[in-house]
Amino acid sequence: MADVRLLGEGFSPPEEMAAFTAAHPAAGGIVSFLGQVRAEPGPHAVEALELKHYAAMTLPGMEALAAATRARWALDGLLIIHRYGVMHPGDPIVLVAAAARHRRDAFAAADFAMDHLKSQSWFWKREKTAAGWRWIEPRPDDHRDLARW
Amino acid sequence: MADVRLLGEGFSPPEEMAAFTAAHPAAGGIVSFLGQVRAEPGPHAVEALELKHYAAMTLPGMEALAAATRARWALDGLLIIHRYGVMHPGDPIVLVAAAARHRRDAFAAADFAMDHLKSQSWFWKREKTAAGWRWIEPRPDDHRDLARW
Amino acid sequence: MPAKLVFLGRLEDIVGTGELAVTPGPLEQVLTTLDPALAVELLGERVRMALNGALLGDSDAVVLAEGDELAFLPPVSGG
Amino acid sequence: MPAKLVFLGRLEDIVGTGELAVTPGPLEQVLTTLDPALAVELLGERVRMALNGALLGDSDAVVLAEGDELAFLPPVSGG
Repeated sequence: MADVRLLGEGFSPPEEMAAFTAAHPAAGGIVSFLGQVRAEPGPHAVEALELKHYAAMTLPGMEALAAATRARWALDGLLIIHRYGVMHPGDPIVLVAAAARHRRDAFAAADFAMDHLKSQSWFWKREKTAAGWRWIEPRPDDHRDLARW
Repeated sequence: MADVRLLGEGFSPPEEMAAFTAAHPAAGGIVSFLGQVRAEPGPHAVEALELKHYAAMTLPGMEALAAATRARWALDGLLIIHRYGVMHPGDPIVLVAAAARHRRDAFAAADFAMDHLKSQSWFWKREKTAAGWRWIEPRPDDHRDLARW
Repeated sequence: MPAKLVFLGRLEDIVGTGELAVTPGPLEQVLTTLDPALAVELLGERVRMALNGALLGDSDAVVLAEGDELAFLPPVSGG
Repeated sequence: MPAKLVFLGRLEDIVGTGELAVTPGPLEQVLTTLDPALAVELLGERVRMALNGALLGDSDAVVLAEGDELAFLPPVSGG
């Protein structure tokens, strides 16, 4: 089964990874992606980031993505955790982990899930810099990434 | 710089990931691969696994691989930890992590490093099952994986 | 019982609220009760709509019943 | 001072030891002091050689000097 969570509070990626690894002892390989709020100096530094979700669609969409990912690759387990709300530099935003017997499956599944979370999941992001809050539009890269699958 | 270690003792992947993540606050994304000794029931279950290395070449080879990986993708940081010695089911064997500004770079770098660790690094593996110790030959898959780069 | 419009992402800032109770009826009629500039924004080609959590096709004619929830979804930008 | 042969992976099991001190000289001559079946194994096409940590090409003529370390490397199987 997949473990899919939409969280309004912070979480600890190392603790989640330790629990996920312990839950899948038969998996030879585990690939993870952790996305965090960048901590950068300078005038364009992001002071805060907010992700909005839509209760009627966001978590159901994540669960459908998890099911599609599991159907496409032979996985022992899949973890998808995504934050919403206001986050600060260094805070984790998203953690995806795929456990599989074969390394190639784990890499592809995590990569696939991230591409779709980035560009097809129901999240809206705004960033706060010294210039104030600004909504982030999708990047052309995100759509290019998606076209790979 | 890359953090490359060849270890004769066990290590904690979650602790290593926590330290690596904390060391790269400007990275938006961190991809990791953890390989562990499979814990499986049944008559073919692996009771122990031993990895032998060659002091004159194994760590230098890992360092060269790290340099090649860093030269090929724009990374904030790269971690490569590989065990040698006798391991048991559930023990971590290898941990690779790549921190990058862009997700795609982190995925490709971790994937590339793993393919080369698997099939081009100076390690020799034998497994102990109920039938005794047996040397493991490289799998055709490993060479196919390498041909992708 | 009214229907509800939900505005996501930047649309919430433009409308000034995340939700709006409206009188049920055909969408065209519902939108006439809003600021015309806002209605144009909501019907922009990059804004998708979902009725009670289900995404609508571009050509679906929308008639809101009592208790319906119609969401306006600008382009997403997650993770 | 002798030279040293190093046997990795399954070769260590076949030889029965991981290292062997040998009298320096051309490799052909060194190998005549070993069991002939073992010498054939060491020169197998899938076994590579490294002199003092540097991989040798297939056609390199090897002459061991005092203190040299020649490693016999069967196909690797890491991670």
